[in-house]
Amino acid sequence: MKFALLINTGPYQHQAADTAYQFARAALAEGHTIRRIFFYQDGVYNASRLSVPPQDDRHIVRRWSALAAEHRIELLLCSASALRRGILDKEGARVNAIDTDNLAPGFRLAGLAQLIDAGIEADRLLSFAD
Amino acid sequence: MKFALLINTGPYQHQAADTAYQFARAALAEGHTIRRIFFYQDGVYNASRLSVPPQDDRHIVRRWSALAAEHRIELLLCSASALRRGILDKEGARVNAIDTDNLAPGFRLAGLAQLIDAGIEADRLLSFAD
Amino acid sequence: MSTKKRIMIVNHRPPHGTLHAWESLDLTLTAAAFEQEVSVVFMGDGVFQLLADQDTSQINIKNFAPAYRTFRDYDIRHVYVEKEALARRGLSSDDLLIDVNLVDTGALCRLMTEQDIILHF
Amino acid sequence: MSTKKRIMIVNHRPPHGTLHAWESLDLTLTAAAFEQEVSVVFMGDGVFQLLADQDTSQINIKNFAPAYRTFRDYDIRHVYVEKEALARRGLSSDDLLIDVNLVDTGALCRLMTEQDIILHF
Amino acid sequence: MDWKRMLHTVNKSPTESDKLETCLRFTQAGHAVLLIENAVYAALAESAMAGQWPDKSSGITVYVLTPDLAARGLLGRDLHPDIRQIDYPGFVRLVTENDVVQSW
Amino acid sequence: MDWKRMLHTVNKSPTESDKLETCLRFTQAGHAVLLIENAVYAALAESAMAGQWPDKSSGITVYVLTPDLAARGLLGRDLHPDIRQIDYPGFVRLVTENDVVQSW
Repeated sequence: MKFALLINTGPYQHQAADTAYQFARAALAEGHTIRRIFFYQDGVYNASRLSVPPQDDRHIVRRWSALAAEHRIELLLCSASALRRGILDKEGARVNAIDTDNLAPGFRLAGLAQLIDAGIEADRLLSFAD
Repeated sequence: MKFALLINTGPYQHQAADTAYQFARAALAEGHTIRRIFFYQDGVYNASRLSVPPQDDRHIVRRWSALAAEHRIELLLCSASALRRGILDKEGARVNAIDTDNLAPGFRLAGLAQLIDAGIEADRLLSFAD
Repeated sequence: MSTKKRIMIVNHRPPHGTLHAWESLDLTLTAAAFEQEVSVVFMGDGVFQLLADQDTSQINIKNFAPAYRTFRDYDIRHVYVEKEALARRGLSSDDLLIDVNLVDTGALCRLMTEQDIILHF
Repeated sequence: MSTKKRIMIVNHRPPHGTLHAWESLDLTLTAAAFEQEVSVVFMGDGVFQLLADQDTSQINIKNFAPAYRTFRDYDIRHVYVEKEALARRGLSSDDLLIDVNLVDTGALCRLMTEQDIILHF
Repeated sequence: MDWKRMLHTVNKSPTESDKLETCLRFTQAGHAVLLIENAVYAALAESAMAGQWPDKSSGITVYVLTPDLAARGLLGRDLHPDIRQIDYPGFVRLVTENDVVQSW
Repeated sequence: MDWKRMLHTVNKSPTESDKLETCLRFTQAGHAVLLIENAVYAALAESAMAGQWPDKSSGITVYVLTPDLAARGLLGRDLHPDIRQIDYPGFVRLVTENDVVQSW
């Protein structure tokens, strides 16, 4: 079965990003497909490559990047949510005359239409939120 | 009277950072002093210089920087909260071998002890949270 | 992509205290522009999103409430408000910014059964 | 700075679902290390923070619950748990990781009156 | 034991959270309660809080932040008569007049 | 009108939010409810939800995510007898067995 996931909360502060990750791992292990994970609202904070959690804790951002690379999953961020909250790709930094970007590998900015598109294309759209 | 403020939620997602700002403006206008504003938990997201809100909306991060410069207020972030959530100063970026920092002007990383210190030094410690 | 799905967006929270109402509205308008069959539900404190006369100037937060009036332009006709939620707050449909369908729990249950995707905010 | 203040930290939320419990604990230990007079209160769902036998290995989240045992090392002796909150959840003080003082609303009200700073998490 | 004047602030609606109800359990004579952000909905005459407010003889004063009322379209509505409206300077004054502030 | 099998997930304790209560109002025969994250506290035999669960004849099945029970120290405790424990693969199965998933 094809799943799409929607994540609406930031890492660490809420468990939702952890639950989504554990769900994704279990779904992939059972032979299901995940095409796209969409990060909306505070969910965009999951994509900052500047995140440095304590060494004995999980690294949520890197975990997403690794999962995406391993299983060819699109990690998309709502660009309006991301810009507002300070998550920028190179293009966003350039356009807004900011000296740096902070998007982690494997993530890409997108429009909300691509969330709708994910919902249409997938057999199930699951959201993980506050 | 001397106030210290504690802000525990991120910008935009929760109104707390707005309420704190309006309170601070009113307190300063009434002749009170604010020495230190401490950002803890998701509050550290208030300090990202990469934030690009819609043009017709307020710019919460720049508003803090301007307030601090105007009234010589210390803007301190809990460094453990900030590192975990991807808010880094130059030193944090260097130590963790990350290619860039994202701390906005006027903000500084600090330890939680400096929140306690703020509470001791101020006549009133007010918190703005979820 | 030509497939059409029935999408329902359910709003539970009051506006301004958090960004949920605004970002839910953005998603609703996007789904409608994408020509999906969109239903919008306001239940519990979510009914406060539609209250008339919101004036955010004193808190310097952008007032997005007028955007609910664009529902008509986007051809969003399935707008449902939980009847009991309004009543319990001393409100009636006259207090709201736009025309809505007042529904009870049973009717909402049936509407949910017709959807392909349901997202809560 | 030599001034001493009486600081109370009040915990309302269960652990793991959010980071509030952990970050409140960090602040509590810092305040104690700073030699302030610290009181810690667990009320409502906050009493779940102290529940024994928490095992977070299956959700791969760091289990910080053992750190409550360091309260003794930090000389944090004012640990209060709302009696009614425990009872309503079918729990007793035997179910908790550490020794606590069970208090009712009236006693907590009086304790609050003695504080200089009260922070809720 | 010294007696302190206390200001309690609450920022969640009575539907979103039980914080307001809990706060009122810990509010004593001489204390003030200030409703801000989403808690201003509690000031509606008809709300989950109706009938649960401390009465006039309690010595507790309840305030609501007017800018937050206005933002939510509640200014012209039927509000609980004993709740006093204040603006940000009034908020600052309440903080100075009380010894301790609790944000629930 | 087509009838859909539905899975409802809830992640807040009954004290934190009224989401679980609201969700149950919209849960019909044949539906499943899954308690995750802080909602697993609702599975305690003594909780704000005691006496509010749908009975066996309702055709509603309530599940709880075991890894979240374990994380919170609830595995050995007195839980509501009709609530079934499942792990992440079980969560995945519930999603596939139902046509629509609502995360409240």
